[in-house]
Amino acid sequence: MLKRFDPFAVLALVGIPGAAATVFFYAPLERTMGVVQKIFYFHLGLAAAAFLSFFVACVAGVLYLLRRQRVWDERGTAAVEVGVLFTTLVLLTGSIWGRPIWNTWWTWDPRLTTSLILWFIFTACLILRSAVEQEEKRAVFCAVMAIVGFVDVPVVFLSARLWRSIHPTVIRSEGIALEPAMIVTLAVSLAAMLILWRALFRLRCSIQRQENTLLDLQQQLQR
Amino acid sequence: MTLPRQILLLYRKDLRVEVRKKESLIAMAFFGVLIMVILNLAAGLDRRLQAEPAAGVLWVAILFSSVLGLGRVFAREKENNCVAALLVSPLSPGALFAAKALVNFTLMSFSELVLVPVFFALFGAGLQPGLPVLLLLLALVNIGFSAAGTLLSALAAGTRRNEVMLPILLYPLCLPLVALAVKATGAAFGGRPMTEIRDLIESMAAFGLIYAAAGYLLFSHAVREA
Amino acid sequence: MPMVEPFLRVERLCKAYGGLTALKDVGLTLEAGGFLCLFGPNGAGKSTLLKVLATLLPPTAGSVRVAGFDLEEHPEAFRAQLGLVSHQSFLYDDLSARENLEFYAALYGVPDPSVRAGELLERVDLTHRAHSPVREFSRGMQQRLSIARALVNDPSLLLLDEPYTGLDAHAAIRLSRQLRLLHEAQRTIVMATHNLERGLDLATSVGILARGKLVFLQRRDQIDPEAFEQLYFRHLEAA
Amino acid sequence: MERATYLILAYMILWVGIAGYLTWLSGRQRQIARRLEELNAQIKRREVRS
Repeated sequence: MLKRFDPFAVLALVGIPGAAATVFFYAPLERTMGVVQKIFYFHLGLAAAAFLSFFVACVAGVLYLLRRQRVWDERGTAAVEVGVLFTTLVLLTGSIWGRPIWNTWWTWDPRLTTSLILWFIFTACLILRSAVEQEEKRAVFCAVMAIVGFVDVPVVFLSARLWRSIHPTVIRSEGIALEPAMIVTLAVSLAAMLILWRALFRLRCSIQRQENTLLDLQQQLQR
Repeated sequence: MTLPRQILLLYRKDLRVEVRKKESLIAMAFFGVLIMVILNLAAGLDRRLQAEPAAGVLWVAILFSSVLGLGRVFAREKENNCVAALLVSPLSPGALFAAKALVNFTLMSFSELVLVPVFFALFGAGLQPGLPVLLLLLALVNIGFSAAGTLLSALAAGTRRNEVMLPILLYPLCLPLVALAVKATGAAFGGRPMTEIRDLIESMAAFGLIYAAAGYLLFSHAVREA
Repeated sequence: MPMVEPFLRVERLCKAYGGLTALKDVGLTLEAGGFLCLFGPNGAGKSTLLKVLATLLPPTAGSVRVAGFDLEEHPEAFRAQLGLVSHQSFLYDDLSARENLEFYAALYGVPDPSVRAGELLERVDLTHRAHSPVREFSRGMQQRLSIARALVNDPSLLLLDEPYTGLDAHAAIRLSRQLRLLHEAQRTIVMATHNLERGLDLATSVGILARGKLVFLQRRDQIDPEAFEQLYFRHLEAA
Repeated sequence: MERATYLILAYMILWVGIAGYLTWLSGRQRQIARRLEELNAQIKRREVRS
């Protein structure tokens, strides 16, 4: 499939099993939550990568609008798509973690709320993408949507906080005391997830670029 | 021509069309009332709603009905491709954004003149009207929703499925605004003083400000492609 | 010939959509008061060229100057010279003819919009329908009003994109007469059309676009109208 | 449910999700390859004709 191997893909192939091994064999068992707490390491990595992804999409959108170079649209698309995938996984793993710990699949914690709303916004961006045919128009529209979507983040987070401060609940996600070995594991899995993100992002970019070139060739042949 | 005069000119033109046709306003008010009646039935005929769920009903009715008007306001410019003539003229795209947002704001405000009284008739039992706070909250939501809605209606108008795309794009962005509005209105209906919801009000104002600025800056890109 | 700056000068103009080139190295000049007619099949780039001239699309490369103003350096001054007519009317269906003209006149900062609207309605012979909404107008009347609309700012360069589309024979003859009057009033005109006969009838210069290239450009008086159809197809096939 | 079940479930969803995405991408890649071949064939046919 790939002629030249992407160094990040190779790193990811080594890094992900490595991180998984660290999570399962190196990290100590958390006392109150037990084995379920091991979800947390990858969950956090995914969340960080997803957030990074949306940030990249926003920056790519701004640069596309300023420079009108196709490469920024390709990057923007890739970032939105991988970001939506990662956010989906964050929401699912988080929900599975929450079930045994908080005894509920869903709670309106600020972080959960922010992830959910971002998921909605950027999925809407993907739908928008599929609804426009002309390349330039599609690129501009998605750039605008990615920018306004990311601009929403501070308000989303703020509102989620205020929402909670009036309805206080017992659940707190920040109350976990981390042992040094846990921090090491966390760092390893975070790095692994970022590498995986980078590899997927590059792969998606290259596919988008190939599709664009292919369309160009087709149009030139038809003339 | 100066920016305010450009805005005023466009605003008057749009209002004149609206006064003549009344299509958006009637559709908005009618649909909004319809939603409230449906929700009233869904809540159970003789159940009295608490302050916060009642506030939710009000905002669902307002936001779901106003998306009908938002879509029309920009689609009208596309009908005979008038937007091309506007772009060729000395008009600044920022003025176009501001004018359209003002039109949307006006339409929402007028439809609320119908929706709010109907709401109190259906759900008002046991609620404090808290009128000054309610008016402030209505104004803030109208600003935020019309600013974001104007920008996104330009995007939606450029797609094949205008009517479907606008709500899909707009509601996710406006979720935080809705959440804040429901919270704040719930507090107002519960008879709590304004000082208690100051944080909420400030965040709602921030939302309006952010989208007014983003719309003003990004609108020119969006209309040129639409 | 003295070296004066021609009224309209297009140099090495390119426009690409993604990887598709819609215009490739288009260069042309037109003296003030000239009437350039552009022919070409669908998708040849006529519309794209007019959109670039109208500042609706940014060019990928090359330059356009009108009356000494560069399109990218002085877009405001450039636009002030322009009037645009297309097969889409650019009119608001729910407003009356007069209201439409007054709105656009005010938009261009014309000192007295209602006087201007009155003059223009007179010129396109629509005074008797000034207060009917545009929705009720026939296609021909809409096109006349649309020309009046393009004249609100008294433009020196008029751009016409397929103005004959959808007009019946009678309305088309009227349009031709109207365009001749505008030409005689020393307005510079660029028109894109499929209609070889009507175009040749009016033009002072003739261009043919094929596959984004300007493959032919000549003064009208050097063309034999009898042989033009043959010439047209020969150029298309060569491209 | 046993706590370990949740753990296994979470990791399964995680890897299935990423694997699914990769499969989908490779599907797109294959489609690109197929269309590229079609184009090549088209160009060859043109060359033969001219």
